[in-house]
Amino acid sequence: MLSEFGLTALFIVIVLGFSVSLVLIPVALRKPGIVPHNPSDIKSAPYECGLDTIGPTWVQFKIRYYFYALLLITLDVVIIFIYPWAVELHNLGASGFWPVVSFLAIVGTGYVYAWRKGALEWK
Amino acid sequence: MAELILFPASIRSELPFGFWLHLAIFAIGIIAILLTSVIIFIWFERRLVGRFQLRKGPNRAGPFGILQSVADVIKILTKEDIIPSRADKFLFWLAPVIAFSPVVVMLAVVPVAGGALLADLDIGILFIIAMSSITSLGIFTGGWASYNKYSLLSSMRVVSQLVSYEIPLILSLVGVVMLTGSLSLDEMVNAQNVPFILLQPTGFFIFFIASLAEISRSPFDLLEADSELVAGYNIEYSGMKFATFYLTEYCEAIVLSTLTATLFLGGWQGPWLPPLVWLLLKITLVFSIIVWIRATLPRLRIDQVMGFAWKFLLPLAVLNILLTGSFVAFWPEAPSWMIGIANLVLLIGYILFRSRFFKPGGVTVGAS
Amino acid sequence: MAHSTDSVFINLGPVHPSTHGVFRMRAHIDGEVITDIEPVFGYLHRGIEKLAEGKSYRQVIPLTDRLDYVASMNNNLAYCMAVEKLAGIEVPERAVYIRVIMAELQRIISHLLGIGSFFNDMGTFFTPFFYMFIQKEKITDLLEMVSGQRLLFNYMRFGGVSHDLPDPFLPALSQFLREMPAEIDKYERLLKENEIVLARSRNVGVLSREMAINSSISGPVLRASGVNWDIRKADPYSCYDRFDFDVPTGSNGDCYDRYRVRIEELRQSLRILEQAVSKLPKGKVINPVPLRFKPPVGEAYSHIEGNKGELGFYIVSDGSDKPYRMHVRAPSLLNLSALREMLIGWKLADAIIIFGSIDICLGEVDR
Amino acid sequence: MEVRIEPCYPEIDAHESRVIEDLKSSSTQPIAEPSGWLDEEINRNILVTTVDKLLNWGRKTSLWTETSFTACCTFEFISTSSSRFDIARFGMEVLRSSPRHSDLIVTAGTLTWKMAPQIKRVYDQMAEPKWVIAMGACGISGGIFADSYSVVPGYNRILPVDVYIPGCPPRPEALLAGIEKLRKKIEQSSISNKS
Repeated sequence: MLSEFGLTALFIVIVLGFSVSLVLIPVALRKPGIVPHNPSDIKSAPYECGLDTIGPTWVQFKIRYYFYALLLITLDVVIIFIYPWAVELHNLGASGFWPVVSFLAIVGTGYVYAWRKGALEWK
Repeated sequence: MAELILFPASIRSELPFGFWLHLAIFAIGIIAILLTSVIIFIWFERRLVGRFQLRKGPNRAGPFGILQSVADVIKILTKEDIIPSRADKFLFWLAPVIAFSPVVVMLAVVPVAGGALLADLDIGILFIIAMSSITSLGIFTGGWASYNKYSLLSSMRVVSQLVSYEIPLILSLVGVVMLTGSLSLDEMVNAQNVPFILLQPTGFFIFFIASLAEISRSPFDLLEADSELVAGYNIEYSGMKFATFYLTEYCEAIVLSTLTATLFLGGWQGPWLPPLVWLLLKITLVFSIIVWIRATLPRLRIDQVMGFAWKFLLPLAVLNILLTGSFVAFWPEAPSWMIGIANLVLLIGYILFRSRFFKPGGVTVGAS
Repeated sequence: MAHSTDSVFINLGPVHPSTHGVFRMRAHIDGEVITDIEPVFGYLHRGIEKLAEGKSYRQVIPLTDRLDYVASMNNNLAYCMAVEKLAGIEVPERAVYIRVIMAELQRIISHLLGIGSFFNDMGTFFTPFFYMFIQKEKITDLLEMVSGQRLLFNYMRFGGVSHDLPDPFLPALSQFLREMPAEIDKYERLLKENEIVLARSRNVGVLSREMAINSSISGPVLRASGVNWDIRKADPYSCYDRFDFDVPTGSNGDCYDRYRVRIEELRQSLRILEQAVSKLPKGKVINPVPLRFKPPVGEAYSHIEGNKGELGFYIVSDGSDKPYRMHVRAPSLLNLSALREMLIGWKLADAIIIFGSIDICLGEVDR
Repeated sequence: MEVRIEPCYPEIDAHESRVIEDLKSSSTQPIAEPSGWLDEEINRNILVTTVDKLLNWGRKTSLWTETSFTACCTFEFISTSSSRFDIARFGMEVLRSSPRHSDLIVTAGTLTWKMAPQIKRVYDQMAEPKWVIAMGACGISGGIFADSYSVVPGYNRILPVDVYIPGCPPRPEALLAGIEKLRKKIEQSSISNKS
């Protein structure tokens, strides 16, 4: 099994190398003049419908977007428990079923609470 | 393709440099087949959308216009590479790499024939899920690093949308895992005497919808909503870096089709034809459905997308786990048709029940 | 949860795929929600009203074509009616009917475009748009038969129309009238009950009845807010009082109602066309006026129910062969007058479709 | 209802009007058509010719258009891309809204001085190689509005135009013919010429 992980790791390295080379191709082709390169101030300014951008872009953005990421982390923990359980369920039988149901019930209570409090609404 | 037939799966143990040979063949094979199929599928999508819109689609470059995507690649490869002066340059360079690599890596654990896959990880599904999350990180990085307000907005949508749909996506596969009793994709295909779409219609329903959102295809294409966000997260990217994002998008669509085919449609299994052909046929079928959806449906709004994931799909996924779990735990010898019918009843009942109370449009969002 | 969020200043337009031209909005957004918005006009200001003062009356007709370039026949009609009113020119009966046929065909084109681009803004990737364009091309062919142009027709003249209908026109029109109802049903099947369309457009961008009236909004947008006001009924011009048709109105005044009103108006236009074709009298099509004719000193205002609302021309004559002043009451511009109130508080995606549902034409807004 | 009469952002307005005035005073002469290289003798070797052929084939086959349409001609452009004329046959149905992705700017419609800085900026921000088609009479010379105080007499005051398509508006067939001309022009360019 370790060799499988080794293969995967090597494959990741190969793919990383491939995608880096993809991005670097234009730099290499710049020298013979195949890829044009005429930078200017306007060209490297941000595009915003043909106008100068006004005001800062990297601002303290609305937290609502990250909120779902926080929820994800909570539920990801659930998944860590669920997957091994799902694999072994047919061996565990009924005795393995109820603990996870109660676990899901606890998480579900939190979910219902969050829903009632309006945490799932986009405001 | 030919290599796979010439070198059977046991090559690693038989030949002296079998390990490296295996790696080389599969690595090159996966990348080559993926890139070729992206080129063909882009052309295929444009032709198919053309048919949906009662027109011809690209037909001038090469026979049936099949070289159209090749021309696009050549052009985009030799296009100027613009780096915005105010961008975070390191992340700007890094983002396409982060986005593109995991998509290809996912294919390492997908079998193309019996036992023929790069690495038969016993945590195959978890590996795929882990890798698919990294792509959204790359897209977020790209959108943020560009120093552009539209792409910033797009990358913020990535944070919420892509992350939200991961939960139903992962939970929908638990049923499949239970029925198989393994996380390895190879064993999952082997376990499918009956395609899992018949045993797990609910799981398929959630998986397909959630992965449409994961790869941000219509009707969940909020990341690149060109009517709102001009071009989305890749607005500042030009040349090959833009092409890498474009490639990522289509690779994701192909990988999604592959996963759907592998997990729910029986993978490479099928009579008469060689396994790889069957797999490609099933991939094409799923991809055509994605294109069909794209050509038909309008786009949802961000709060509707979120509400759909958290209020509709998530409870359904949990119910599916409980239903399938109780079958596996209490009645392991249940005939498979019964599991399938129970699952279908759950899906239809849930949709009918919830559609009376929950409508994406019913969520009032009046002016605040 | 206490948290501070910076609002972002963002330019929507002028080079933006869904501002229907070169419209620009300076928006403050807080996350997705628009907190403040300022429309900026004038990116297509070509000075048509000023140019008209330097041209003879007849030379102004091509200029009016380019106001609302989606519906140039309507502009021709309104302008010619104003000048005819000013100079007291009679129009032959056949020409009146031909004008109505042209105006209604033009209304169908404009509504098809409006609905199509509305769904494009919603993100349907051009499919309904192109379906509607197939029908639009059929009408364009009809109009090309009579005028020789595909977009800017320059067909109407003072005292009539420039040419009589060519022989193949009426059979082709009847053919079109037979096919079109089924096509409209097709659009309805595709879009009417679509859950996503409902979700995106129901209760979105509600324009109340009072607000619509106070903001001087007209046309389908006004009727979608529940006001039964159509100049073809309220102040009949040409020969609209001889036709039997209904004025569709909405109840909510949301984007969905605006789309529904436009679809219904397509059906009503077809009804008018059928009646006009059957009643079309014989005879001459123009009472010729001299090329450089000089209307008497005075002023005249004439309005029609244009495709986007009340389209009016106000002309002041000083007795010379050029208009002393011409003013256009452009429905597109006035329909935008409530834009700020309609957009604030909505999400960016909503703002785009609300803007799309008003269906403006920049050539008319900026003139 | 609150009625606001004074502008919300006077400084921005003032800045933008300065930009417009600057552009107006600096662009009094038409920019020459960038076709000087067509007549030049280029010493090409076999390698350059092969690379040229491949590149030019790719570039001419996949012309992605920037959606920067101003006025009337837009509708003829859309007609051209709709089902009847189907510009997609030439691989041109990809409309990109971002100038970073697009190769071609079709100037469909009248250009006013107020709009000119934006169009010029979009053109400047496009990634090279890039081309311009001036579509319609207004795009060529200002057309019927040439006398107006606010109209730019032709796009070639601010952009180097490659192909001119006459007509007000040009028919879709004329636009397709113009695109065909542009494709011929692209075929003759070479990487050994930097212009």
